[in-house]
Amino acid sequence: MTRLARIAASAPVPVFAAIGPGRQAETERLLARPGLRRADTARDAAILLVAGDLPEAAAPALARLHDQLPRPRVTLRWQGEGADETETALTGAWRELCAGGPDEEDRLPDAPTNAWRGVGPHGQGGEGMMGGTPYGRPMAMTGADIRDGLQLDRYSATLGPFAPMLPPGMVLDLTLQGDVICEAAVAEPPFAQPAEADAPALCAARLLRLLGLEKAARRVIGGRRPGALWITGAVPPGLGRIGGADLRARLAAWLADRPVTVPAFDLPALLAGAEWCEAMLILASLPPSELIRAARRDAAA
Amino acid sequence: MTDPVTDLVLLLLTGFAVWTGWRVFRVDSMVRASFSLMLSFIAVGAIGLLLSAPYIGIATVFMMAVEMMVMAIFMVMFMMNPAGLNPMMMVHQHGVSIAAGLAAFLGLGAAILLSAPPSDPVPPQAPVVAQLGHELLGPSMLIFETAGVTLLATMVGAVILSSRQGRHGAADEGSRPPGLTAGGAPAGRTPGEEGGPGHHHHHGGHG
Amino acid sequence: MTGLLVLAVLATLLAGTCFAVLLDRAQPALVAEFFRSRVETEAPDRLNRDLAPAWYLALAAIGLSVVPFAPGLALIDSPAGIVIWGSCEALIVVTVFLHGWAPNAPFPLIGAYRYAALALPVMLPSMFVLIAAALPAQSLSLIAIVDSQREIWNVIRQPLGLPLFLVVALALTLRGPMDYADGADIATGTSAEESGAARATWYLARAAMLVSVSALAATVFLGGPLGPLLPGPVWLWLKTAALMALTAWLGHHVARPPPGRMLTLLWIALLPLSFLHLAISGVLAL
Amino acid sequence: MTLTIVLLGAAALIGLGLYGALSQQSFVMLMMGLELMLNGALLATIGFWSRAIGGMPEGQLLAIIVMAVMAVEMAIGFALIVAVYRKRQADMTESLGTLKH
Repeated sequence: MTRLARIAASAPVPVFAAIGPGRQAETERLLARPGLRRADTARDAAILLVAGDLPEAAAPALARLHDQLPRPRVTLRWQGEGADETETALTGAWRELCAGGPDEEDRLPDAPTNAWRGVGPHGQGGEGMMGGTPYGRPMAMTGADIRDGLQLDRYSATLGPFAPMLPPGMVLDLTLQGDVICEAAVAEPPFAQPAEADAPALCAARLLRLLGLEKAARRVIGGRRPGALWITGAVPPGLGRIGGADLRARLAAWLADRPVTVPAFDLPALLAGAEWCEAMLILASLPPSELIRAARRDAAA
Repeated sequence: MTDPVTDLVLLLLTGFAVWTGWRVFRVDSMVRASFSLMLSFIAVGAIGLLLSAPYIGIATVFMMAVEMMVMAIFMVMFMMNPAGLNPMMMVHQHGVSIAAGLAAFLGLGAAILLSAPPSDPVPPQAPVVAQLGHELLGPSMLIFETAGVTLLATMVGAVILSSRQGRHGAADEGSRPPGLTAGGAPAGRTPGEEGGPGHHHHHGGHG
Repeated sequence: MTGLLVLAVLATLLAGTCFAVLLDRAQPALVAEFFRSRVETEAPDRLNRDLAPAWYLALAAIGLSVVPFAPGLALIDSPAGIVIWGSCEALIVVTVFLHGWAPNAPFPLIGAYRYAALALPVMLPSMFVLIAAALPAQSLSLIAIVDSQREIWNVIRQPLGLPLFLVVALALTLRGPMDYADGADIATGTSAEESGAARATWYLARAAMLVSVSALAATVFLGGPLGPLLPGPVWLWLKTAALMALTAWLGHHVARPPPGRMLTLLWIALLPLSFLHLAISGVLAL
Repeated sequence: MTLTIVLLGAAALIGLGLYGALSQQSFVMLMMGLELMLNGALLATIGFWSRAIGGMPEGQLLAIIVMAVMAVEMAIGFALIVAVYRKRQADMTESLGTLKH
């Protein structure tokens, strides 16, 4: 083990978590430990932590996610063990990786998932340079703009179930103009989570991460003050208002360690028209239990 | 003032400016087009530096970096093929344009080569930036202020033109002037006669 | 002399970058990055993807080379030094946009767009603040600006200047409240598809940019190399290090509002504020 | 010699810009052509100022004015593009048969 490799091994372990049903709270608490680092993108992670038993439907997504981790990479499954053993396992795996330990091959062939199916003068699909679904991806087409009527291209994409900024298991069908969400539909509701996922500290930490306060999030999960400036002030007043309380109020309540309950709400309506960052804040500002209930209603409908 | 090294560097920079200017109309990616235009401007700015016009040269780089950034954003907004993933050639009256461009170049070139411009270089160590400042706020203040007012008018005009709120209603619904008589037909042409919103996406075929 | 200055600029950039990495406590993670491979995206703009970090670094170096290391002694001794820095700022926006554009993926592009939309309004206060600092010196040259602070530093003479410029510094180094290019809500935005050495280089370039922004702020507001006893360069390094620490602290401890809110703040609050600042400084400089 | 190089470069830029402005169908590309012509004008101005008129400050003033013209052209040009696109969803010169509604 070279000196550089030893330095690298001393770095906080970069983990990307694929969180399964019922494991959100534990995983979030685990990854808030000082020795570990929760990567915001799979590209930034070395270890894929699969927490709990994922449903069969999520297997292809998990394989894709696995291949998104840069090599060398390793997958760890976290079933029933305690957090401490898991942390030791993660650290050990990271040490091995840095020492040039075992690497994992791609699980999927590095090829488009869909056929090219191109028409038009250059085979990109559709009419002229517009439209078509090359490689099964719909080309951006202009559509009505919900803000000021400038009909620019709309980008449709399906996000989830392991997107780092979404609740675990949630799959959204999104239509974007720039970073504004024109339409949002729930394709898959989030995985069921125990009531512990609604713990104020965890909910506050999710929002703090989105506000760019990684360290504050760790502190809050550790039961300390966030120790950051302008937290509630950064949130636009009136954003994500459900019933009486808006996002700011919910965040303030969580920071004061008070649980939050929200009346029934219509998730797509809440997201439509929101700018991306605001939409993600709104999602994170809903207690998982309530969010899952609402998402299930939408997915069923 | 005509030391060969300066001339060589000048030659290279000028060539670079022209080449990047040519690339603008040759690359498929619109973003690359905008930024190769920016490179052309930067080369001109460097020439300015070389020709002892520091402020003008650097200001060119500054302004053009910002302008081309905006240009690139509009490119991605409006072009159907911003990434240049497909080859793209969207031109009309191509022959005429080439002829006109060549004619302009040859005409100007001939004028340059046939005429003998006076040779009166900037004296070295001349405080050109200070001179410019005194000129702007001295004899030419009126011109300078006029430019400033023009820019202000431009800002106002740009906002008015690009905002949705037209004079007689939302622009994209075709703002209609009121009737000449009370409750009469709107003045002016009725929308949709020609070039109305039937023209969705001419992009087809411009490949 | 020029060779010495080139050496000084490069050494400062190198040492400062290491200091910035220490400030972020990122050194082991950075080393680890270099052990990791790069993942290709589909149909990327390879040229720009590979060049973006290099341009960022180059701009940091150019920006630093207009800073005088001792009174009357700068590598690029231009009568329009501040405008050179301004062009660097403008080109940084282009570089970050290209970094997000190149991978041909949605999140990086959103990050690039956001950054362009946020950074252009940040450019205006930056220019006003720097011009305000140039007024008492009656020159755009940073050397003259340093000399103009012999009696009293600009940070006291123009109290609004440094706070406003710190916002600019956060935006130019993609940190904390102004990190709209690489935010967590878009999976680290323009870097979302980067891994391994490419990701590490991008981070290093940001660290280097922190050095030259802080050095410029130290020159324009804290008198740069001016100071008793110690030689000029040492004073410059001390002030730069202090400002780096301050910027890094702000980056780690101030929340980042959604882009819409920040845009409103920039246009409604910061821009008029910098106008006011410029007007007051102009009157005082008369 | 120096001046000749610069002026020939300027002429080439103006020719290129004219070609672009006449040939491009997309508004944005068309504006790039215009910018390129102005670029040539700027280059020629700098060249003349530096080598032919002994650095009279008016020369630099003219360069500044050229830049202001560029800014105005960009701003108004893009505003017009947005206005047209609003009404016609058109970013092609061909789509404009009329300037009325």
